[in-house]
Amino acid sequence: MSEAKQFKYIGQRTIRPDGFDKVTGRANYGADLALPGMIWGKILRSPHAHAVITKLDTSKAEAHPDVLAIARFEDFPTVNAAAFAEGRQDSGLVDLASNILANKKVLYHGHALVALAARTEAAAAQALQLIDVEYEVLPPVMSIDAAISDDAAVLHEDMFTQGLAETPSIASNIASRMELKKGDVDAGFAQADVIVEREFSTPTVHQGYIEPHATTVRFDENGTSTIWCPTQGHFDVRASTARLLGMELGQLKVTASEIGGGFGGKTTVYLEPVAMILSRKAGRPVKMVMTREEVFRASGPASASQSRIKIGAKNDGTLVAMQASLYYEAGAFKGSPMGPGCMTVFTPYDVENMWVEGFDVVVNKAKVAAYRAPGAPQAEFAAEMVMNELAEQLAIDPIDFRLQNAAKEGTQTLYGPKLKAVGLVECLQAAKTSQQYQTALAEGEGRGVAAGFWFNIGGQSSVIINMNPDGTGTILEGSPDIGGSRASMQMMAAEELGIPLDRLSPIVTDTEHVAYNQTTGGSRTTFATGMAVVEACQDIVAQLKARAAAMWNVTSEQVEWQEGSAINLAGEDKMTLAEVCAVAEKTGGQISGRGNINARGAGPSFAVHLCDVQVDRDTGKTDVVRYTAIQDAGKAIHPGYVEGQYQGGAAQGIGWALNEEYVYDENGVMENAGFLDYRIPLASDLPSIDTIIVEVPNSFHPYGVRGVGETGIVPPLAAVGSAVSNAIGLPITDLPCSPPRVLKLLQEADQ
Amino acid sequence: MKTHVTTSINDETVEFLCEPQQTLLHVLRNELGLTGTKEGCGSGDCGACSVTVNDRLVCSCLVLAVEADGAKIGTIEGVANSDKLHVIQEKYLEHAALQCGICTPGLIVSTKALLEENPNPTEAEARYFLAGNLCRCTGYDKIIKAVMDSAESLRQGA
Amino acid sequence: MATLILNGEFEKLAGCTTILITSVTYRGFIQEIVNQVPGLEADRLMEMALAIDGEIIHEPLLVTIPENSELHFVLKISGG
Amino acid sequence: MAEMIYQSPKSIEEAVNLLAASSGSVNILAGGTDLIIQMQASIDAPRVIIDVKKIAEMTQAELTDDGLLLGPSMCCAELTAREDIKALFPGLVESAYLIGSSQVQGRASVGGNLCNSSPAADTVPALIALNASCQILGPAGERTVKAEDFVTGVGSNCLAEDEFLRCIEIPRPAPNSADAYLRFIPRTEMDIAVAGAAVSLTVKEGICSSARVAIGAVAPTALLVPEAAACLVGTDLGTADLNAAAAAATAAATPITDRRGTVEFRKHIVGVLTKRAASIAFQRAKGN
Repeated sequence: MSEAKQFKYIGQRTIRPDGFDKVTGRANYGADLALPGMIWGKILRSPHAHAVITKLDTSKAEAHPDVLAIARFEDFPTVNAAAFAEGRQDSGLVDLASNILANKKVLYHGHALVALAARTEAAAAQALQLIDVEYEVLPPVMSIDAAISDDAAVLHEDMFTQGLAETPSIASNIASRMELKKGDVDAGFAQADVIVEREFSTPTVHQGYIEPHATTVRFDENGTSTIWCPTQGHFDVRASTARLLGMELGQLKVTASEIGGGFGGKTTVYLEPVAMILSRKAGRPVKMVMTREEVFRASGPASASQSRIKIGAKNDGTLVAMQASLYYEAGAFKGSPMGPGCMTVFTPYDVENMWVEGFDVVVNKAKVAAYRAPGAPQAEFAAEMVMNELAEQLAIDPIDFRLQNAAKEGTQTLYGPKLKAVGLVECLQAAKTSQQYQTALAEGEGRGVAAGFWFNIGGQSSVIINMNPDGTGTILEGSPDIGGSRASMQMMAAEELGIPLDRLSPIVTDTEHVAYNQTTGGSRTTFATGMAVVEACQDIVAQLKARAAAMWNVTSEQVEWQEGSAINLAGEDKMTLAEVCAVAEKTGGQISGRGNINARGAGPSFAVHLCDVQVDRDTGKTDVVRYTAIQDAGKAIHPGYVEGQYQGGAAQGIGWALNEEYVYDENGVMENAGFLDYRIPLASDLPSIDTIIVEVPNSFHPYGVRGVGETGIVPPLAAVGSAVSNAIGLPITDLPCSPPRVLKLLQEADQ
Repeated sequence: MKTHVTTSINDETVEFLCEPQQTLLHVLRNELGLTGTKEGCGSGDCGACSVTVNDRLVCSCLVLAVEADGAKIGTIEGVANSDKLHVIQEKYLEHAALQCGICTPGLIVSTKALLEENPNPTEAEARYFLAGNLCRCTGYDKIIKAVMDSAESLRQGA
Repeated sequence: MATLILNGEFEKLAGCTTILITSVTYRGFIQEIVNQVPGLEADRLMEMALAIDGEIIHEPLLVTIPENSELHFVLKISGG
Repeated sequence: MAEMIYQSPKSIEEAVNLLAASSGSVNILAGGTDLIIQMQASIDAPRVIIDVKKIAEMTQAELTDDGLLLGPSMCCAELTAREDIKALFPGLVESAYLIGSSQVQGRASVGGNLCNSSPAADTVPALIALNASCQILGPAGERTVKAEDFVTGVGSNCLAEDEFLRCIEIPRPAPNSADAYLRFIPRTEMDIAVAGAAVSLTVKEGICSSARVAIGAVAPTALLVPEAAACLVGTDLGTADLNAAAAAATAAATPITDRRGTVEFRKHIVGVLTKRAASIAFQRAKGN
């Protein structure tokens, strides 16, 4: 297993294979492709948060000399209103279609209504003004409280709460309810010496990837239609587009461009199917690029949440009961990450009695999309804030308190299985001995500690490795690389084959050159696609041995593969990989390896973050002065990019905790749809974020890898929130801890 | 009416026609095919479109293309000397200072401008100078390490 | 013999927290549950991932269920 | 889209004539950091753009015995690099340094900041505190307007359609004088001021002998607040004096609630900033 073995490349800080193109500006991203004869598509969006479309007349726009095509909801052949009415369509597909081109009703400000394509970008923008729309404006439902109140306007007349003992007969804005329990919480709380119960809220936030959504498509009547776009999953872009347009998968090729950040936000479609309709009608390639404002208003932000947490402990620090009610905003269509929220909220703790309920609530905001460990940050923020308050009341060090109750191998999780070997205890111990935790706080500073959990997933990955006669090889993978995963694929393959890194080129290929790959998400790529790469390499090694055996006229069993060479156990002979490839022609043709898997055994990962802040009591402004992110990687293939995931998750979490939030006016219009007023952290806002990589191997992976991409965004909300609370000596319950909110707390406390 | 513009881009004379309201970013990307300069916001808030105009760092989304007439433009495509990377580019790679890479061209152009103006910046000076270059992937730590390391190498005449 | 542990909604529908399973195939396993607990529908069960002794399997159709193993239905996770 | 014409005069005279000749929608282009965003946003862009950056005087700054003659279109990056100007007017240079990013400072100018006439403009309170005046040129000739009278409302100023800002004059401060500007933003950079305060004062034998206080982003225009200055003059800026000045600034503020801050928050913050800016200016004037 990885502990024992000495590696040549695994664990080294190699130069990423795609690096040269990225530092020279040669790498091509979503908006960088232009096709001959290309025209420009633009979208008309709703000026209302909630309204019925009473008139939609595009005739004037169609008459514009430069306009070549118009697209609206009715243009989705497989999802037309009639089928919708007869309920023949699965609601997921209808919701997807209705989100990218509104069907009868607009459900959020910025909701796409109709698209058109014109000869120039300017003409397209101009022609949008010619579209005549009339609305019957309805009251916007902008919060969970408003959505679940009895007199709330209902977004979907056909939505009846799922997950109740019996499904209600009256439509509501609550899409579903979920409940998980183990033991008996009431009995648990009865044993408690101390109980803390509080309500929390978190705002709507955005992933904030720097590259706006963009696509260039070409519909081909007789051949293969093509889509170029930045996505975390081009196979799923193909599937969605094909279903919405009634195409066969084989008629559609999707190429994943380089992707300028995703974080979960580029796991669905907004532009691609619409552009395909326009291209089909116009008979020309169509390019569409969202403005930054469109990205904020009409892509998929992360759920706002409200929660109530109750935790009980004995005086000796033993937790006896944990209870949570979690409400998540789904946006305009059902499907918030309420489920994972319920499943993760208390997972860091080994406690007998737990009870959790969750609600998926629709509101007049953009339909949410995944955002790094979707659902977990909101829930674990609330739980960890209460944990720290309990530690304070019990006068126990917050790390010791967590160590005393930490989940470990064999812990029965609330969501089902018992945990295998996990690294929470190791992370807590590393936190305790970290330089930051040993550093005394200065006057006016506060410190916060928080733990975090995320599952990580496996799933389908397909890899082909083609060897060349000179012993070089090409790794064809289908997992879009959002953080440097090509480097880890190259390293794992070089390790398996025993040849130098630069002999292998990893390529994220289009949907035609490898079989289906699940979307890059759930921290699955280095784990699952890495396993597929290892399998493909083992396939190649078997062939290499057979070819060498053929040359030596011995059986494969008499050949061993050592450090990139075939060794003849029957004699002294040795052939390098290059030498075997050179004679492939003589020994049965060229050599390719294949690894098509559905990976199981993803390793859950835990993280612990430490945050020190300084709060200006006159203005309520918080500065993060020290920060340490500690997380179990299982095995870090490329430590530099593993640290990068920890630091990036921490930075996004700090933004979520301090300044990021969607600000809406009374009509449900987002007022800060730009990077000027949606304030993501700047270089000058952050200290250097220290990292500690803990390695408790995942026994299901050949190198012990766990996913590392998502867990790092889970602890920061409570680490920062608790640090601010500690600095001002007041409880924090609502994010973000923006200056006006913190100042208000201080002023109220003074009175 | 289109205007004829003669300018210098990465020390090569370039001529183009543009509408007076077109931005330099638009012309670089859509007319001249220099797509290394990225667009993240179109309002000067993200720095992905950073270029130099007469050796001064600017956002090309906030410059009219017609203003380039007679000026000297520097873009990411001009930072490396053909296939020989600039020290700053090498340091970004060594320090794993990029993940998705969309902000990287702008950051490298800005880092170059910083170090030409201030060869020995403190970490705080570097962080403030680069505050206009948003990166959502890295948390900036490795970027700043790459910048400080680049400064060091350049001072030693690397 | 393996043990299926039910939670949340399934527990409510079944009215019990554990079901003993004798079959070794996934298909047989599902059939066995439906036979024992009419409240649980095969389609609903087969939408879920299956955890066998802590290993979460999203597509369990072809698994063999080990003797004395502990089984849980788990919501399929996608992630960001 | 309306046909647009771009002009780049090489001399003041040429600019005056072009401006007089082009009736209707015309804009002076300085740094363009506000104008170009507005142009991209609006379907009906201005018909004539007059770029004044190619006129030498417009982008130069000269220190004379009387003070500073600042070319309105000199970019902030160039201004903040001028140690001689920084030594005399540290607060003004601070305010220019706070405008946007390094990239924006490579384009944005003090004159552009004035003429864009945003209530939150950072350099305007600094100019007012320094008793600056604006030389305005038009077909009718030249006139001079005090900085505090230049901006007349949100996005509006005293320039006639055929006039433009030709020069900003800042009188040389008396000995033992200094200024300071502070603004509040949620992050460390890049944001628009939620509130701002500039203080310019002179010290004689450890006592503040004269002062000007100006506040920004808390009213339709930046305000000169004599009441706040009065609290400082004749004092050594003790806690009580500073609190009085803060209270006067808070009282003078008539802000709005928007996505950047509430009325209550802005009124409180402008007081805090006034206090802090006054202390900094005082220390500077005393030479420590």
